[in-house]
Amino acid sequence: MSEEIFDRFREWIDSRHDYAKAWKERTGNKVVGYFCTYVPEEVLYAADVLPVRILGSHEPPTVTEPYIFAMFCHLCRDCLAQGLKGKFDYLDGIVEGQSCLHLRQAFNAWRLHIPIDYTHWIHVPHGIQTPHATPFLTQELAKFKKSLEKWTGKKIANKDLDIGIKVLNRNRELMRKVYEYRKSDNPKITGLEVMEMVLSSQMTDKEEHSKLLEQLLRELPNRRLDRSPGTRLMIIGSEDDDRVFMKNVEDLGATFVIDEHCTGSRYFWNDVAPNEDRLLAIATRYVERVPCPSKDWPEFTRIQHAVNLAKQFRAQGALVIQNKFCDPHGIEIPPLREALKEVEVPTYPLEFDVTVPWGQFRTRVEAFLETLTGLEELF
Amino acid sequence: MKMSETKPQEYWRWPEYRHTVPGKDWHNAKIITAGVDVGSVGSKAVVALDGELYSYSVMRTGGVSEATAVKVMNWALEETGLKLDNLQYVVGTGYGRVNVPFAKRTITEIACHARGAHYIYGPTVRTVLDIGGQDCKAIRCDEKGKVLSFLMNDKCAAGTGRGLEVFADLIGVPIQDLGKVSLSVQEEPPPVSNTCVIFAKAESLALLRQGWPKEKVAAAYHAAMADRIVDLLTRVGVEKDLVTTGGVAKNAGIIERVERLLGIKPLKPNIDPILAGALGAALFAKALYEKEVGLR
Amino acid sequence: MTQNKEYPTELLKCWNEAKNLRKSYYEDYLRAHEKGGVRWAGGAWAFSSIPAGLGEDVYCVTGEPYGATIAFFKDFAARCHDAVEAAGFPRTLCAYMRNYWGSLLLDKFVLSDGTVVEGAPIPDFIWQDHICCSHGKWYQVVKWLEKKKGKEVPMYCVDVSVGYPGPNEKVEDYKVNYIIQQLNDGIDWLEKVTGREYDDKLLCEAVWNEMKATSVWAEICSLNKAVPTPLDEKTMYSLYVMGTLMKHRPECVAFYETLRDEVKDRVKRGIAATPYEKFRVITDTQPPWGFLKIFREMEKYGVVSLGSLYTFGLIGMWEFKTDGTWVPKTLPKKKPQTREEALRAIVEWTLHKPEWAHFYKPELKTQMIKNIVDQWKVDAVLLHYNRGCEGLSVHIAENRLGLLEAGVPVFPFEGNMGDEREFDFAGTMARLTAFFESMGLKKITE
Amino acid sequence: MITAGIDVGAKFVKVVILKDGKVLERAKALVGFDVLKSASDLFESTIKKTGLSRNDIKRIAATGMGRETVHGKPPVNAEEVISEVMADAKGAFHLIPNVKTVIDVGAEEGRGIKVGPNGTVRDFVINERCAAGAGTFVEAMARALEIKVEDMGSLALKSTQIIPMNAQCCVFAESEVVTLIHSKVSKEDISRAIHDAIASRIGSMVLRVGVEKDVVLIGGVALNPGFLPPLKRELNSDIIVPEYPEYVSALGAAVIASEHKE
Repeated sequence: MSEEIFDRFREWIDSRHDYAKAWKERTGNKVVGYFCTYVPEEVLYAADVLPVRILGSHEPPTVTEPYIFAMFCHLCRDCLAQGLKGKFDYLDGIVEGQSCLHLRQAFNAWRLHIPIDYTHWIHVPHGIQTPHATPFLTQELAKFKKSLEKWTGKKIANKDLDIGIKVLNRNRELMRKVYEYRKSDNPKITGLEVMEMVLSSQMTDKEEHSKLLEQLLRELPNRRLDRSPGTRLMIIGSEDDDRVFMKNVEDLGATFVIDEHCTGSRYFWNDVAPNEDRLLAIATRYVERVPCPSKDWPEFTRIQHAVNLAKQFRAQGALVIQNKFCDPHGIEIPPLREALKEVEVPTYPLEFDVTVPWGQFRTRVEAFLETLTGLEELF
Repeated sequence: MKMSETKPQEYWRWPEYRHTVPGKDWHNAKIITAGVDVGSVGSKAVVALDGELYSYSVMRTGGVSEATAVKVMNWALEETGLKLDNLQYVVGTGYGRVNVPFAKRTITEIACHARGAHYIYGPTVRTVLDIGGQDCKAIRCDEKGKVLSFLMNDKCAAGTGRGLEVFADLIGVPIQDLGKVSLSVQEEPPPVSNTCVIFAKAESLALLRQGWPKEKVAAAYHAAMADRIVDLLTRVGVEKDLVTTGGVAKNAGIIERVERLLGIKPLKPNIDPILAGALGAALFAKALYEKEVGLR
Repeated sequence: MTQNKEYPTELLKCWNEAKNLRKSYYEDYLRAHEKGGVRWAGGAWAFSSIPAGLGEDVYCVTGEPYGATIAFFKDFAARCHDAVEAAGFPRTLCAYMRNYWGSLLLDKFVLSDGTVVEGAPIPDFIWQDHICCSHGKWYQVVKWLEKKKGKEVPMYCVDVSVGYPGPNEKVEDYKVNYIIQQLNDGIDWLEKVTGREYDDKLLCEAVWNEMKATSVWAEICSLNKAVPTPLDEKTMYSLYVMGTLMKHRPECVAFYETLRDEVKDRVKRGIAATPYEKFRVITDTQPPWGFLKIFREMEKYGVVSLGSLYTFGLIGMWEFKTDGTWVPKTLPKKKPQTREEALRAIVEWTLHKPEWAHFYKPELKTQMIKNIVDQWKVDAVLLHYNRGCEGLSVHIAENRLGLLEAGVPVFPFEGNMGDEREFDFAGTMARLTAFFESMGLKKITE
Repeated sequence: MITAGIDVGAKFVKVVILKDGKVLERAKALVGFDVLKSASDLFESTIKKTGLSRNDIKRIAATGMGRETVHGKPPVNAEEVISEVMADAKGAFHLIPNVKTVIDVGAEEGRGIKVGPNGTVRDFVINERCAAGAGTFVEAMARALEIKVEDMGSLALKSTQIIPMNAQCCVFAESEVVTLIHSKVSKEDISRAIHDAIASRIGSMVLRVGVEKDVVLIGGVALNPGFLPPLKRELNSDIIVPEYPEYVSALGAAVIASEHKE
């Protein structure tokens, strides 16, 4: 039953730490935490290392005050707080792929103040729209590979990289297939369920996760949700794992049918295309993937992508989430909203902080929905 | 905390009231509906006869909003001989809209304020400014009173009812006189910080300590609040006619300054603008009732 | 209060020259087209010596100094912020960037003396580089805003986010080459968008100028080791800015050489920046530009700020000697002769920019600050937790911890370089006074 | 030797008269619009109680945000002014010689102080603007909850559930509180959420200077029973609240005055 599958996804998220510890027990292999989705998990899988994404708890990150100035986003402070509180004490290493200025502070504070066996920083280039980014990243990946080999003692051969690529691509392909079921008039999955699917894939062994996805794909065709879909919404943001918000919005008579953020479709939308030079193949994927705005210049390619998604999944409106202090995403809000307006997708902006004041947001979201549902056509 | 052990007078406490429009008899009405607006600071109830304002009441929202909803509704019905069951359809709105037990459905204060403003001021309304207990709303609407776009600003209580309450206590002027007092200065002083009610309060206190007269401090405070409100309005885009709703709409000190900054004169209300939300809800109630019984 | 040593002070002789240089800089940009010249816009960290190869009549306005100039004129800055917020941008973004966009949205241009000119000049092209989250995005939005006005402004942005080598290590080749390749493409691009032929000789000149200017500025900063310090930070703000505007121009080199000689002479004659120097501090990151009076307040306690890693290292180029001391970067043996030499030289030079280290390793910045504290005989560090600049505030809390660990007294204060709404002058002074008292200082003058 | 300390705060003015290290008299009054008058009146009524005159008092030190108003101005005629930070450290040290960390939470301001030998200041942190107004916040909330400010603390202790709230900006927190009211969360739980929020804000600030025992909590808020438990949790440390915590700044000023060398 698909219900049980979704329950499993939820369990995996809620007991992410127990899962990772058990995995270590079972396999005797190392677990590495990463902050940004620009970390090439393919290489970690090739080294028999389990990558898990470090995310926050949505509780005020009191303990980070000495290490990160409060003008930086709650995500980076919340992530670090988890480390300082020892929630990730099972990690053997942390790896970060260069993206924004915020997350790197969580990485460096972790490196400096939390005992950890292995740390590695990958200079994922920002100039992804230049032709020179891919060869540069290939070099960086070669360095990463070497340092992993030194650390794990395992020589990473092409066949290992092929396995890493295969595992990641399969998981991505399956999740994209699930997304297809959001296109129908009465989507067979809610936005909350989808969020839990993607989040759990960032916290578990992808092969295990993919098995579950395949089962889900067998179940979905016969699934009917006994809820009226209401308004078809898109959610756009940076990192966004606020499940309570998703549920609350969908309870107001709406369904999220598509998303554009890095705990959603942005994480898995692109595959690694095969190439004799495996590292080049992987580098190409991360340079050409749906970008984080911090790397997306001079052209707004991510905005174009978001517009296409909105059309493909027939969103009637979009909520634009701004994680307070996230400059790269904040800078793009006006161009993004304008672009969506041009294809007749109305938007409403919401600023997220560590705790989301639902009372305030409920009024905004409800009022936004009222403008979309034609309640006022009564007059 | 120790700090309020001596409060000679509660300057912030504004009067509660109710009223029945004279010369109307609900027995002749075809459709009797009501709207209840449970706000963060004030709660209002309106009874409408065939979509016309009949009776209303305004009181503070208490610690338990459900009880307040019942209280404010009953008070509006008082003296009219109406009973709760005479109401054919009730709509709840405002922060506490989900806590109106006898309401058939809820509609946000955004839609309700636009609707109410449309009733109070007529079809020329294009921009509605609602200054409520703890948030400001700037709403753009069309000639039918339909919401086109809106912005809310509630992360900061400055320029809102709650902010004014804090300020009334601070300078020791009854809240309903604040606006007048702030306008009694010869020349406008520079505004205090407009970013935050806490800063504004701290700065106002400092000014009092420097020996500024109350009027001048009040002027500086109101000027800052007007700045904030105008920022919000320009973000949503102001189009004539501009009107104001909500309790603070009665504060001339803010409204006249907003007018000066924008160069647009808000229309003067002929009905208490604090009722806009509840009134809009009552009008939605009528429409929804007609839909329900197949009248439209 | 008694026995407070009073040092002789003097105005800088080259003060007016500095003023005029700044004035003409903005006016040249404004009038570039009247003279048939080319004008471009970009950041203060952009490789400004590259467009110089397009001719002698190429003028630019760099965004950060322009944003700071706006911040200095609070009323105009406030209108800029309102305009940007009205356009739907968050108020938490880089304050320079918001000031700059605001001036475009208001379609007004501010000169160094505060004169507001109607009509913000439209650049012929944008030439930028990217290391902090906002650099590339800043001008991407400029391009977008101009486009809404119907003007297509071509943009080229060089990614320099390849990391920072250790104090004495050289950058790996693949990193240097990544940037050289971008610059090579950039030169072709410049020829295309301007239709001009590119002159490698001019490039070599500009590159050499930039290397000299940035090294001489470091020499000038080194002179502040003297007690009393010949220059205070408030004065330096008006001097280092030349390097942020036109580090590749001969005028800049010439000015810095004159300045260096004058400051040397001040040291020789024991001329001080401020009459009372009881307590030497440095700050860090950009100051709240609308509130430079904070330095005057400090002087009342006999406190002088003799600089910061920011004023020393934003454009000044330094290196660590083997004995660990921090000294002006030595120029290569010979001036570059070809495009290849020039590009490699400027890239290797620039990648050692002190203000780039902390983007990757807070320890390196702490180490540099510690070096200044020791060699410049500094008593305490005032860290400006700058809400207006993610780029320079990144990791700043780590720097505080590092300095405290090294036994350096630190006073952190929150503010914003370009948005006065986020700086609380009274509150900050109250806290700063408490800090001075805890350091055993008392007010000397009113 | 007799000295005095006067603390001219945002909301209250406090006077402490000290004789050879013992407190002869202490008193406080609300600050009116005329600060000098409020301070002068309180000072005179207080020395009257001790039967002393101004000349019997060797030296007076003023502290608090309004300290300059009484500096060299009769009748108080304070000889010196000192910052709250110095006064807090010295006052706490006078009462609890083992103090290493002082936390002072008042109406508008919160402070964390690392105390050195003999009550000197090693490092300190004061809330920046955006974390200001704990007092204002609690007052406004008490009003929204329709309860007395002084009842809030005891109410919070009766709470049964934890609600995380972001109180970096207390105004922001205020609208979260109103939401809680409307979603029928009990007053007890809301009161607790409010105290937890302030405690986490103050706690995170104090962590900047580090927490070393003995930790001493002073200032008006120290009298609020609802604030102590969450603060202990935040800092995970015991916290000592001295008798008359709101007078510690004034006491510190008096002590510093007594230590003055000609």
